[in-house]
Amino acid sequence: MLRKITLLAATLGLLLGAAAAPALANTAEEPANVHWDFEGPFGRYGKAENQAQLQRGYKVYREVCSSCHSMKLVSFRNLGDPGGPFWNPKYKNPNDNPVVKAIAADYQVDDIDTDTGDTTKRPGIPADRFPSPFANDYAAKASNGGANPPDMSLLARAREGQGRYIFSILMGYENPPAGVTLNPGQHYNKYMAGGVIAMPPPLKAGQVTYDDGTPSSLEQEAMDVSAFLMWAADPHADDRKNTGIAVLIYLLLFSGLLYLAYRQVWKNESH
Amino acid sequence: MLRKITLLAATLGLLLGAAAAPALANTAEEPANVHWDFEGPFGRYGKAENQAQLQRGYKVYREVCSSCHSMKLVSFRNLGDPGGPFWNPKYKNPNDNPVVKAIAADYQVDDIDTDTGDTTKRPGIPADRFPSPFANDYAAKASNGGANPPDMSLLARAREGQGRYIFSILMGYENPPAGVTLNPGQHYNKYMAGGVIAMPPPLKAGQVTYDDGTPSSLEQEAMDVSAFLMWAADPHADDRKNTGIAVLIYLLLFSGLLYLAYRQVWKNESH
Amino acid sequence: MADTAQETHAPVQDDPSRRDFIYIAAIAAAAGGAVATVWPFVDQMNPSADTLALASVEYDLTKVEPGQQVVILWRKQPLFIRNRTPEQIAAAIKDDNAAMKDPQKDEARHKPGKAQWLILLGSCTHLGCVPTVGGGEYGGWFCPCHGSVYDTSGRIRKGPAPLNLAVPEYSFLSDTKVKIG
Amino acid sequence: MADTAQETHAPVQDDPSRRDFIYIAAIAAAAGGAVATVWPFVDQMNPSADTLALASVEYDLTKVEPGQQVVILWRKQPLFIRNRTPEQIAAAIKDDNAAMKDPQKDEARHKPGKAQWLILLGSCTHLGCVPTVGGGEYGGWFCPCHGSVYDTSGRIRKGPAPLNLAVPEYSFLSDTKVKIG
Amino acid sequence: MSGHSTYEPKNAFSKWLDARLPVTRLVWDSFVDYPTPRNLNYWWTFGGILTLCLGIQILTGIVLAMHYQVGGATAFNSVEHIMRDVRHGWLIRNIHATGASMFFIAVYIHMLRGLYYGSFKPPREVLWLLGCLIYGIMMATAFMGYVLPWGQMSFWGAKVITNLLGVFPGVGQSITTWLWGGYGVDDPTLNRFFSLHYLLPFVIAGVVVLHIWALHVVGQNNPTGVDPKSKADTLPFTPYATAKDAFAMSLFLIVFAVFVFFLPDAMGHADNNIPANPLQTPPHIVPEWYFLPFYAILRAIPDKLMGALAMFGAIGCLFALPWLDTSKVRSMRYRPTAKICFVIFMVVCIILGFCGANKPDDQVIPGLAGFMLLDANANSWVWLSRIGTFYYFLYFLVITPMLGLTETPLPVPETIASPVVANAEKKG
Amino acid sequence: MSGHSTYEPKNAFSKWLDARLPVTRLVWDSFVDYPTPRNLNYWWTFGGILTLCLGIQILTGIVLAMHYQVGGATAFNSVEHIMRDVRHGWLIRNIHATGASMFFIAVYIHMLRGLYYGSFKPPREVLWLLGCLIYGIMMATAFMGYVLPWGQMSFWGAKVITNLLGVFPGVGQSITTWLWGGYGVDDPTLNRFFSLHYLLPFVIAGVVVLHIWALHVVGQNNPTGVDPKSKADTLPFTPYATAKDAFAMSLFLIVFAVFVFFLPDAMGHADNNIPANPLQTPPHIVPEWYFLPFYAILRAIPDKLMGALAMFGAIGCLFALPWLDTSKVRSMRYRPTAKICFVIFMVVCIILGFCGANKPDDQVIPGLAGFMLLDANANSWVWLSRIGTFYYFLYFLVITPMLGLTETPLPVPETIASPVVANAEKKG
Ligand code: HEC
Ligand code: HEC
Ligand code: HEM
Ligand code: HEM
Ligand code: HEM
Ligand code: HEM
Ligand code: FES
Ligand code: FES
Repeated sequence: MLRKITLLAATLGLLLGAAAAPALANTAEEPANVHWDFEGPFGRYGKAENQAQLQRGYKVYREVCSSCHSMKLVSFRNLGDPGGPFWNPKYKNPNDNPVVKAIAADYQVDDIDTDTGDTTKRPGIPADRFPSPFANDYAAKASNGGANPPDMSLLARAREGQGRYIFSILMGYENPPAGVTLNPGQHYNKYMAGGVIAMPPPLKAGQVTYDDGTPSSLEQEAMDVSAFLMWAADPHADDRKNTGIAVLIYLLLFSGLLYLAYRQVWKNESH
Repeated sequence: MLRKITLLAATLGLLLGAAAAPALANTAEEPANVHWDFEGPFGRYGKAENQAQLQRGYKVYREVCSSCHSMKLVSFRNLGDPGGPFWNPKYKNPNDNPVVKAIAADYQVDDIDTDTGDTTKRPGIPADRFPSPFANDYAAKASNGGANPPDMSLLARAREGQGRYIFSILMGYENPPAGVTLNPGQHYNKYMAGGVIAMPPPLKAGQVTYDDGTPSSLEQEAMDVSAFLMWAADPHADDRKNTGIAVLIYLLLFSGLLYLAYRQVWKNESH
Repeated sequence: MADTAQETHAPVQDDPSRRDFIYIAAIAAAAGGAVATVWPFVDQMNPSADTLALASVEYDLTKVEPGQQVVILWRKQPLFIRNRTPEQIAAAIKDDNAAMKDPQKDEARHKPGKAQWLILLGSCTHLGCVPTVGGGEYGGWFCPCHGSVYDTSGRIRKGPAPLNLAVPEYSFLSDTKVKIG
Repeated sequence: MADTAQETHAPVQDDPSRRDFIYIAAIAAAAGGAVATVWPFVDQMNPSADTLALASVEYDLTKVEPGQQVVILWRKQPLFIRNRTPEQIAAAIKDDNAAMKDPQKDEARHKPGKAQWLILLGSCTHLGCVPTVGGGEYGGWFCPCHGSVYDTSGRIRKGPAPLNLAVPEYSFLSDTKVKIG
Repeated sequence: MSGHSTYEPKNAFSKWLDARLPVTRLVWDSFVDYPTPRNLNYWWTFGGILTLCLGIQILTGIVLAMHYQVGGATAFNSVEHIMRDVRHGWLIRNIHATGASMFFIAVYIHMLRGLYYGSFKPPREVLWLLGCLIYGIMMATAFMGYVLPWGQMSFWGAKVITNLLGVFPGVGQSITTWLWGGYGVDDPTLNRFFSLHYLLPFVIAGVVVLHIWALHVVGQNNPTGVDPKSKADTLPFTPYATAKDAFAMSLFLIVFAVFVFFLPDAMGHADNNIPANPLQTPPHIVPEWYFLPFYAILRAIPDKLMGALAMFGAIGCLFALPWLDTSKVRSMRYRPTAKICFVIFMVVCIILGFCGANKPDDQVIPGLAGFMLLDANANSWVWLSRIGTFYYFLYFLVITPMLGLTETPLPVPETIASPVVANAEKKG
Repeated sequence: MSGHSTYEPKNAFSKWLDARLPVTRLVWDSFVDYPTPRNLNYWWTFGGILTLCLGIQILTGIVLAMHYQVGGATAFNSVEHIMRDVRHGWLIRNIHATGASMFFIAVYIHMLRGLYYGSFKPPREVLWLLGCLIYGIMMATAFMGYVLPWGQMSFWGAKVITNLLGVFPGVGQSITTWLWGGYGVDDPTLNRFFSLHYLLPFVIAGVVVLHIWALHVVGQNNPTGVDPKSKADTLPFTPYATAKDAFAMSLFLIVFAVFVFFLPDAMGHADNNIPANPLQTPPHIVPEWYFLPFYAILRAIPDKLMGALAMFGAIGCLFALPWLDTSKVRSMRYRPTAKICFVIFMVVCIILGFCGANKPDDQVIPGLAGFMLLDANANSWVWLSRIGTFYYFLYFLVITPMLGLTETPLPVPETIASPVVANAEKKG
């Protein structure tokens, strides 16, 4: 009996949940319903074509986004981690990965001259984190009409809709509908809560020339950079899913065994 | 019987301790045996002449020591705390104390312009900490022939001998004895472990003109600045001793009562 | 057994009043000591000296242009310093006698003769969100959390908040300088 | 009671081998799972990725003048890079066959043809203090903690330390650049 | 504890130990030989599951604390350090964060079990009260834990909830200042929450010991609500209950693993991936899901003080329950009307949860215009939560006491064994 | 526990509670009615004092953790923040830091009491082993606590002690890397030590519960070492032991207060007021005073591995003691030779403490030239510590087993009451 009651309650709950979900969203349009191959329990960043996408996405980030958005929590070495854009099984230690080393050396990072105590710059090493484009939040605001471009390390997980939201924002610039007046420096974006965004449309078709020859349509660029940011926000996803599958297989088998043992114990007991 | 044994052991221990104490010291001369009125269970920084000494000591610190030594853990407001050099019962809140405010405003502290994000300087407020003379330890070393002038916030408690050690160092400059060769930038000080110190003699008689007319002999200056540094390292000493006396009085009375209660309980029990 | 034990070992000759006095005194002293001991452990959670030192700030009003609002951090909470336009002041005075949850005249919310300067705690009196300036139908503030609406005097006009935006303790040090807290 | 209980409720018809197999399998699986679960909890204490990333450094030797020693942080431990003078090298070679706690030839302690470059972990092999350069009667290092004395090859010559100063893994990337670790 | 011990040390060592520290005897009496009603169903496995949950939280918590750095400037980054750089750090944090939700799922089932089968009724009042106490401390622990990563939801959730203590007229402001250690949620608040978050689970563990002690004094309830009368009614804890509990735990772990490995963000809130910022209010502040029903009750009442009192009162009802229920029959299995009221109660709690998750003024049924009722539209979440709140209190304060006096229960079996045997006969 | 309970609930509420959760009964049986030998002297008050110490440490520790910020860059400053800015912070930190020393003073007295009166002998072996376990965890706790302020002595003490684990050939390096979470003592080390320092006191509290349980199973020893035979030998715990313990605690608190308020730096080391610096070794690294005897044993032996083994062995002797002592008589009161050996042992421990505090090669008697003996001057601390170490092990491994077999004890009284009564007659 209790079983039935619970079922009932659960169903009711689910129905209500479905009804309630839209009410939870804000007034903006729902993010576009796009998908990436690395999503879901069986998708992996490490798959060859997904890695290629991450590499393209990194290029978009490097050439476009990184001039405004920081990515403070990510280190150069992460690019060469398993599942990362430049993972190379030849370099188990990502710090030895020549691509990663070259990327790092291309950046100048802050340092202190130990002889004089003065601040200096030196070329980056894989252990360094991505340097930020602005010295601090105030400088960032001052350079962006008062709006602070959010840090990108976790951006894909810091918005409902995750990567789909980023993709949508990049694709969502439109002329403002009647009745919406924009101040200078403001833009209309139908996916942004309230419709007004301070970021000028960052991407246009052909903005980035891909090394692998993929044609750089706006949509392609948006998909790629969103993919890269999803990885940056969740770099251990592949490891997590692999472990998860192993754990679930184990638990299912183990539960089976325990069920048999349980039956065995209770075999001759009524209950 | 056990009582006697323990007494014996304790006495032995003490004797040994006395024997061992000199062995614990390093090869340098023991700090001079000077004393301050605020020391001991009944001495207080808050006493008028001790406060005057702290004020003189602060002046020495400000005019001499602070050009090399930082005092990072002390805030300007601390100067106006009870027991501090500029405590004034009229200003229960040290942040309102005009002397403290003037001292703070005399320093320039680092800040960030919230409009541009650039680093700027602004006059200090009582809540600020004392700014350091050097940007970092490397700069401090570079300006002091490789030796880092130690931070003074806790210096008096960070050396065996406490204030007496600081006083002794200031008084201990001498011509090096035969056999000791000094490199450039090194000085001979008989209280320093090893005899060699990188700090040039910081004080000489008359270096500081005291506002209260006290003649500024070298010894007077050394006593005053050491007093100030002892206070800086232990600013709650007055409060601590006051509370301690109250607690001890309470505990003695309480123990007496408990002893009576204990006697009462055991009155008719042999043991 | 204890009862019997106590009887067995009960003190034979004893002055009950002296005995009781000692016990009561000891217990009273223990209780007093315990209370005195508890105090520092409770009080340590109160704001520490460095927090208190930032309890008041001085601000130079020349940085706020008419019609603008500046948000500064005061006691780590947002503080609104708003330079009101004559129209905003007029709108606030006009409503002085309207029905309100927490009725207050506009003149009670600024220093005498300084009607253009409104200094308020930027914390919604409902549950503490930061209201956005210029929002809501009164042109005052709108709280994005649960929709409280404040007028140009910072008084609560609609929504769940029970009280007007709080006016902190402050005083003018000069015509262009205020000390808050 | 349990024994009796177990008897009372003992399964009546049962295939003992099947029963035992299930129990053994279940317990074995539980044990296996437990071990696999313990591993991440133990391994989490090993150095994290950011610590490992700093496990190797590159250093430009032109910064060290002859006769000088530079101390750099490597794996957050002091590392000695010493540019030895010919006399110091000679002194070290001279003692190659002296009685030592941890006998080693000088040539085993530097890269071939790079006798002037001695790269050592600046951590006394006794209990880890940082020896001071030039101290002790061999002009090598002297440990201030418990008085170990090392020669100009970093070999232990006196005092409680059991081993020579450790030579880290390193290689010359060029004539003036080494990679340590 | 109940009855005398049946432990008989078998070898010389256990005899030696038993004479000095009878731990083996205690374990034997409590977890081997302990008689359990033979008819316990799977709802009775949640006590063991909860113990597992507590163990998991404590173990992963200790590990997280080995890498977590408290402080406004460091907390967020150190959690990300755990997620990115610490070996298996992502795993351990996911377990801990998901584990808190799983813990509450289990505790709610455990509590509803108690409500349904009347496990709070004499002689189990103390057992129930200790449970309620655990539940209270659990909420405090989880609330403070959620503050630790110092994201936007951590900060603003803490601000909204701690402001509740400011409602008390007069002393409210001093209480919040004291709790915060400043004039708002800030570094000192985070720091003390960390210390307490580390402390409270051990307090919970202590109360759980008392909880289980109390259980072993009065004995377990069972689906019939009838006290065991003879040996035929019970089975020894080991192997019977042990085997069932182990199987149930394993199933529970499967659900747990699905969330940890494949839905790690499901129980969290996206905004908590943004570092705390006292100057920017997130558009929609919601507490963790397990607090939502109470949050809805809080907001259902327009007056702030009354709202807070209603919320605390809703929890207070649980404590008062043993004295509110007047029924002679324990299990609702034999109380058809009570059963219906109970099901409605469960549904109401879920509805209240949704009310807590939505903005009060939003429409419940999208598109339906509704009409103004007093201060809000009738088709708004605030009105729905008012109805829910009404039923919630009605259930505890009116239905439960009245029904016990008026309802005619179905016939209750004489002994536990009788329906069980009947069952077995039906099956076999 | 021993014997059946005599608790009789007096009023309706206590009867009600007793039937549901007999805590009052447990407290009554353990701390009110519990029979204690009537001849316990003040050395028996230290168990209670230790419980007080543990409570003080836990309470002040929780408070410190509310303000302490773990992290190489923050730890030192946050401790200074406690000392300077937190209300009563200086008081609470002084209590905690001094409290650790007081705790060890009390535990050493408690242990020496056990050694002298043979409290480790049957049937109290488990009680003693649990005590040794507590002592071990206490040392770990205090060691990690001392690291937390992250001063020079914190850092270098941690480095020297953790390096001890590196002595094991082959695996040593992996063990230290694992323990450090890096290639040296560093932020990760500090962070995990903090987590463990918070955890271990609760583990101690758990073992103390077992310790007291074991005590109540076998009953207390007493200065005569004779088992209580009749009721005349014992008195109820309350009020007799309670009153004595309370008075002793109060005296202990006086000593405690003198250190907290007037000698706060006496137990510490000046160098710990300098922030940790991995590049600058303090001229003289010494552990906290309570470790000094073991540190001396460590350094007495020239071989590193053997030194470490000797040190751990010195603690191991304590664990083995119940099986090393062969004497039939418990209390040394009746063993004149053993008494002398014991006094020498105490003195040796103190001497070893001084050896640990001094540099091995310094002269013990200043000015006396001495002569070279093997690898060091005979007038050096290292040789003194060798003599001490020799006697330490001699005492446990030779004297204790041999003396029990060879010594003729003085006549032991028949019952506890007999000498007590004799005493009272003498007095009265
Ligand atoms: C010219 C500077 C600039 C560049 C280049 C730029 N952004 Fe932005 N971005 C901003 C600013 C400013 C904001 C803050 C907008 C706001 O708060 O209204 C922002 C916000 C965003 C947001 C968050 C919107 C929200 O929900 O808060 C996303 C997503 C985003 N940027 C993606 C990107 C991507 C992807 C790129 C590169 C392809 C990029 N941006 C390049 C300035 C820039
Ligand atoms: C010219 C810069 C300079 C000035 C001015 C100066 N010091 Fe120093 N001080 C140093 C340096 C450099 C050291 C480090 C010495 C060393 O390590 O050999 C030092 C070290 C010290 C020491 C610590 C010695 C030890 O045990 O390590 C004390 C005490 C001290 N100074 C006191 C003072 C006082 C008091 C004043 C002001 C009256 C003062 N100093 C002014 C440069 C200075
Ligand atoms: C950490 C949280 C908790 C743990 C570990 C725990 C543990 C247990 C265990 C092991 C049992 C026996 C097995 C069972 O009946 O499931 C039990 C029974 C019980 N628990 Fe809890 N419990 C917890 C929280 C609670 C709470 C929050 C309540 C109620 C508010 C509660 C009320 C009860 C009651 C009434 C019983 C008796 C059940 C019966 O015999 O019918 N418990 N608990
Ligand atoms: C009753 C048991 C516990 C519950 C319900 C609980 C709950 C939580 C929750 C909800 C969080 C936030 C997780 C997140 O979103 O990241 C958290 C974080 C944390 N908890 Fe616990 N916790 C428990 C026990 C413990 C214990 C015993 C410790 C320490 C020994 C601990 C240490 C931490 C730490 C360090 C964090 C911050 C890291 C993080 O956010 O992942 N927890 N806890
Ligand atoms: C936190 C530390 C400890 C606490 C709180 C504690 C507590 C107690 C208490 C309350 C007693 C009974 C009263 C007394 O005889 O003083 C006791 C007895 C005893 N303790 Fe401990 N103890 C601690 C540590 C130790 C240690 C480290 C040892 C030995 C290594 C030890 C060995 C004993 C023994 C042998 C007895 C029985 C004494 C007798 O009856 O003669 N204890 N302890
Ligand atoms: C067995 C009980 C304990 C002992 C023997 C002990 C010992 C110590 C010692 C020796 C220190 C260094 C004090 C100093 O020099 O500043 C310390 C510091 C500390 N302890 Fe404990 N402790 C105990 C319990 C605890 C507990 C239960 C906590 C937390 C709940 C705690 C938290 C701390 C903290 C935060 C510090 C760093 C602050 C400071 O250095 O003053 N301790 N402890
Ligand atoms: S917090 Fe502003 S309306 Fe709720
Ligand atoms: S650490 Fe160098 S001699 Fe002991």
